[in-house]
Amino acid sequence: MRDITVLFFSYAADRMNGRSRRYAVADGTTVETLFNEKLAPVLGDAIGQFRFSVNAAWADPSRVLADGDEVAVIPPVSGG
Amino acid sequence: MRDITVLFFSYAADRMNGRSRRYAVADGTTVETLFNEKLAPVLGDAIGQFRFSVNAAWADPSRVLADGDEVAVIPPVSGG
Amino acid sequence: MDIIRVQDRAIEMGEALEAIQDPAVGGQALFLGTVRNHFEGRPSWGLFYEAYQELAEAEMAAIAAELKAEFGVSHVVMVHRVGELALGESAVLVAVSSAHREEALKACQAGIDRIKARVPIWKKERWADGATDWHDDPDASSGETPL
Amino acid sequence: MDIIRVQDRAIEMGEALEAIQDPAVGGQALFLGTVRNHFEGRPSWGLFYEAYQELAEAEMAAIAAELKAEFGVSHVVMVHRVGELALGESAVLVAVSSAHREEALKACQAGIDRIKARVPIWKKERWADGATDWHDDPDASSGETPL
Repeated sequence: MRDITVLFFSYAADRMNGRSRRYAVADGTTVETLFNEKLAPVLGDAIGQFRFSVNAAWADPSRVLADGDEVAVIPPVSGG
Repeated sequence: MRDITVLFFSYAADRMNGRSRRYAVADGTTVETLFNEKLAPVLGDAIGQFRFSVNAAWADPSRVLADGDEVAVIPPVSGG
Repeated sequence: MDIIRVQDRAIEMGEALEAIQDPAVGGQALFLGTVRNHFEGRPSWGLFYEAYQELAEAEMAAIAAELKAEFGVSHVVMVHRVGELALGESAVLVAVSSAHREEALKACQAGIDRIKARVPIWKKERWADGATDWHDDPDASSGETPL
Repeated sequence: MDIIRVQDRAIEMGEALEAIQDPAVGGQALFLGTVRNHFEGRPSWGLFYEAYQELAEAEMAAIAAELKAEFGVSHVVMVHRVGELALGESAVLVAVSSAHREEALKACQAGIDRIKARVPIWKKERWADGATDWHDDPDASSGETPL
């Protein structure tokens, strides 16, 4: 098992009712699997609505997670 | 006769050896005539090199001068 | 000198002007994004900004490197503010300097465009009627105006 | 508020920022032209600027009116300095504010382009080798570099 921290921002944080959560996932779990299994049911949005980072660097949904990784769920940005 | 003041700037002032000159011109004299008769011989440049203003508003070379007019000879600008 | 920073204190123009100063530079272009009292016709009282600071600063640094490579600008400042902002306060500053003016202006425009498109920062509008909405939320509660 | 001025004292950014401030404004674009230490590869020690002040201010006011009509910007500041300027000093400032950033940036670019093309102001380069040349002079004394 891998211990993963997930960060949420903007309306995703509102829907998750928090800015971070910890999850234990099976070896070989990808960002996409994590999203679909753990997050999508609460967020209610398709994975295509978001971008992702792992350890503060942009990451593809196919990225395999390592123990201790920090994943961020990035809604469409609206800075400026 | 009309009494006309002519202002010079930039390299035109250098060539005229002064920033303004007064000229007495015949009734009906235009900016172009003034330029060709009085200024071109000293400036050494064709009238097409310059723009003109009369009383601080842009003026065509065909403008007929009135007594007391202030004409400016405007070389290509280089501000900024 | 470059400055790339997400901060919760007010943006200072003087710091940016000093950073991009350079004897070889002839043009300095700056863009300041400020909080305005309306959005698409609806009155607003202000904005709340939140950032994923670490990734936001990394992405702004990547954009700054792009501006230097693409436009040949000498110095780049990008500062984005987070937290509660009142009307008229500055949310973002992009400042670049270059030997020539065209490059400085183009780089400044590209800089703010790319910050808005790519940097993980989000804003929540505090509508004058009391409602609030994240600008990016597909289910924004108040549907009178498109977000 | 607009400011349109040819002046012999240093340009102040703070005055411009205050002038273009407006609660309805979301974007402020500024361009600052500064004296640099080279021109087309030739080392320089500074610039001397001269203006036909009355006509220059009238022409800048005409350009400001164009920017409002064409780009819908709210406020326009155009300040040009004259006299002896040292390296790094600012010769010209264009600052505009608008509800949206695109218009502010486009208007700022058009503003400085039109000032350079139309406003009766001239600059004389003080080359590092001691020579001086008006930038517009077709017979500039030193022909090593095209002016």
